[in-house]
Amino acid sequence: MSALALTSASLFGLCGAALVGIGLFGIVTNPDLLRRIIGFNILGAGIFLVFGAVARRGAAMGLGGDPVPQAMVITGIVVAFAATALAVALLRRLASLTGSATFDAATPAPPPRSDA
Amino acid sequence: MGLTEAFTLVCVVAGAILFLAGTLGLLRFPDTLSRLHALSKADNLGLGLIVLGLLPLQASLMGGVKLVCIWLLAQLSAATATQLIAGIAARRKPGA
Amino acid sequence: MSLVFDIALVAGLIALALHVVVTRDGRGAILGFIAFGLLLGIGWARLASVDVALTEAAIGGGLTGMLLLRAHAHLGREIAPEAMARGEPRRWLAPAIASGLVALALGAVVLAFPRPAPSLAPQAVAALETTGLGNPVTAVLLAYRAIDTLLEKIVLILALVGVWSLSRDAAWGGASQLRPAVIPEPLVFLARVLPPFGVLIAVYQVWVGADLPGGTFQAGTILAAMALLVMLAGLRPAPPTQARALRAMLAGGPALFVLVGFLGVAVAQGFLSYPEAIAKPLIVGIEAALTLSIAGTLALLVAGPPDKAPAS
Amino acid sequence: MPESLTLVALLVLLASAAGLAIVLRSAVAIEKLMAVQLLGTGGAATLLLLGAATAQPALADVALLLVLLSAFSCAAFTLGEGEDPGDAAKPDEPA
Repeated sequence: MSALALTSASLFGLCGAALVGIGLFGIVTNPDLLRRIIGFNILGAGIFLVFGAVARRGAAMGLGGDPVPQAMVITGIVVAFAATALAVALLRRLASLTGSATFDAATPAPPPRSDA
Repeated sequence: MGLTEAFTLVCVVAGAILFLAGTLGLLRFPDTLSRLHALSKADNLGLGLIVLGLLPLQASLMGGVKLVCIWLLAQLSAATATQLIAGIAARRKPGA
Repeated sequence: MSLVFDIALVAGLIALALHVVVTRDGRGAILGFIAFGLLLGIGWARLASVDVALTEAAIGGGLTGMLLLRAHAHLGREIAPEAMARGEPRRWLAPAIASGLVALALGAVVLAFPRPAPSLAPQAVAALETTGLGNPVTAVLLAYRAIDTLLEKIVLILALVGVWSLSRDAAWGGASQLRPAVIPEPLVFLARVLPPFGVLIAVYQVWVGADLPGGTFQAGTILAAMALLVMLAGLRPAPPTQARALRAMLAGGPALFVLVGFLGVAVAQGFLSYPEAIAKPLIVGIEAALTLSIAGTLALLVAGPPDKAPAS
Repeated sequence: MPESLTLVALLVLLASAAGLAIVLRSAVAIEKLMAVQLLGTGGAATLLLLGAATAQPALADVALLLVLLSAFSCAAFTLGEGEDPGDAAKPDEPA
């Protein structure tokens, strides 16, 4: 494991941290729920990248990275996609019921989904 | 530097320049359709030259075949995608 | 040089993410997000995680983009334009500061990772021989941590049930309407020509996934994309969700997985442990069934809740 | 040799990303789609170059996927088009 690879892993880890911040900002500030779902995906991508940095740092035995975090990220990407699809379906239903793609200003807006 | 390496470098650099040209075309051409023209040039030739340049580096025959397949697939999808975009542009125009 | 490349890539990713979050144009944000997924795929390749790069390129750059574009088109039809465009976010300073703090804290954590990094790679490689596989990531997914993968399949099915249950009562069990009103000619051509390549690539992915980067998720995603393309071009209608064959295919992968898992209790050391002699054929068999069920689930997740009443 | 291949990969990536940066600010949605298309091809070229530079032939598979799916996004984009050219397409009309 060379110093260069370590630096590059940290670089992507920092990028992941920044993406988490950006995604969070998008979720909090956008009134449009579809845009919030996109923000949620950016946040997820950031978390996965931090995990990717962990995997890259664990390179050993001739592998480019630790396979366990990599496998977990693959699982995570697929589950995040399923969550996105469910959120989109909820949003479409909300839109056909209320004719609006936002939560009304009168009701305090909870996040579309806080876990998953 | 051997002859094959020189060949690889020349091809690959030429491919990169074509990509740059495609971007310039996107920047400089006035309307959507001519920009599309610039873009498809970059797609086809740039990727083709890079594939050509990388062919001598392939360890196995399969690797080379895969590279050529990527290029062929890119040709196909770029051509169709360009048609699709042009169709949208053409339909958009009278409405706009 | 490679560090310069990484810096450029990271800068591109962050700039694109910022653009996606702040732009006013909804469709532009989705296109930006697709581009973001493509770039992120390159980033994963730089992190030497080719398996993840394949998954991210297929899901982030392909399926999620289509899901969002479909949702955007649907919302555009449902919602009056005046309700759609509602000024810019009112308060952004406090959220920006808070998000920045979260990012900084996470960044500090990244920099504070322990210096000789902990790694399970030696154990993974040491146990690789007992599975007969050559790709450690596939081995983790389908052998050492098979329970995670199994649960994930179940989560996918649950998400699909959730999506279906959001249909109108009358449309329950019916099919989704994927075909646009006007189908451009090149789209039909694409839908005729591309799927054979896609199926070939998917089979190849499952095949090499045992020893090289690739595997069920990637192959399933490609198959799902191809199926969607065919339905989009109107060559084949979306299947009614009450069809027995469809449901059997969706449940088949996880069911086989569970079955093999319980077989492990009987003939090997416990739930989801494979007898060593036939570990590889078993894993490849599970992979094949899982690929089909993942492909079906992902495609139907994108297709969304059924909106046509069932025929019978 | 790996160094120069990485340099060329950087150039290709920068060229495609620059195209994206220019076009994302334009008002026409199909031009953004074109830039995504360019990024798909440029990304594939970048990955091929990187794969050759770092001796990871598997990166060619990622490139294959990018090429396959960039056509797919293009097809997905046609969904919002052509239905009723007034609603969803509003912000995209060139003024």
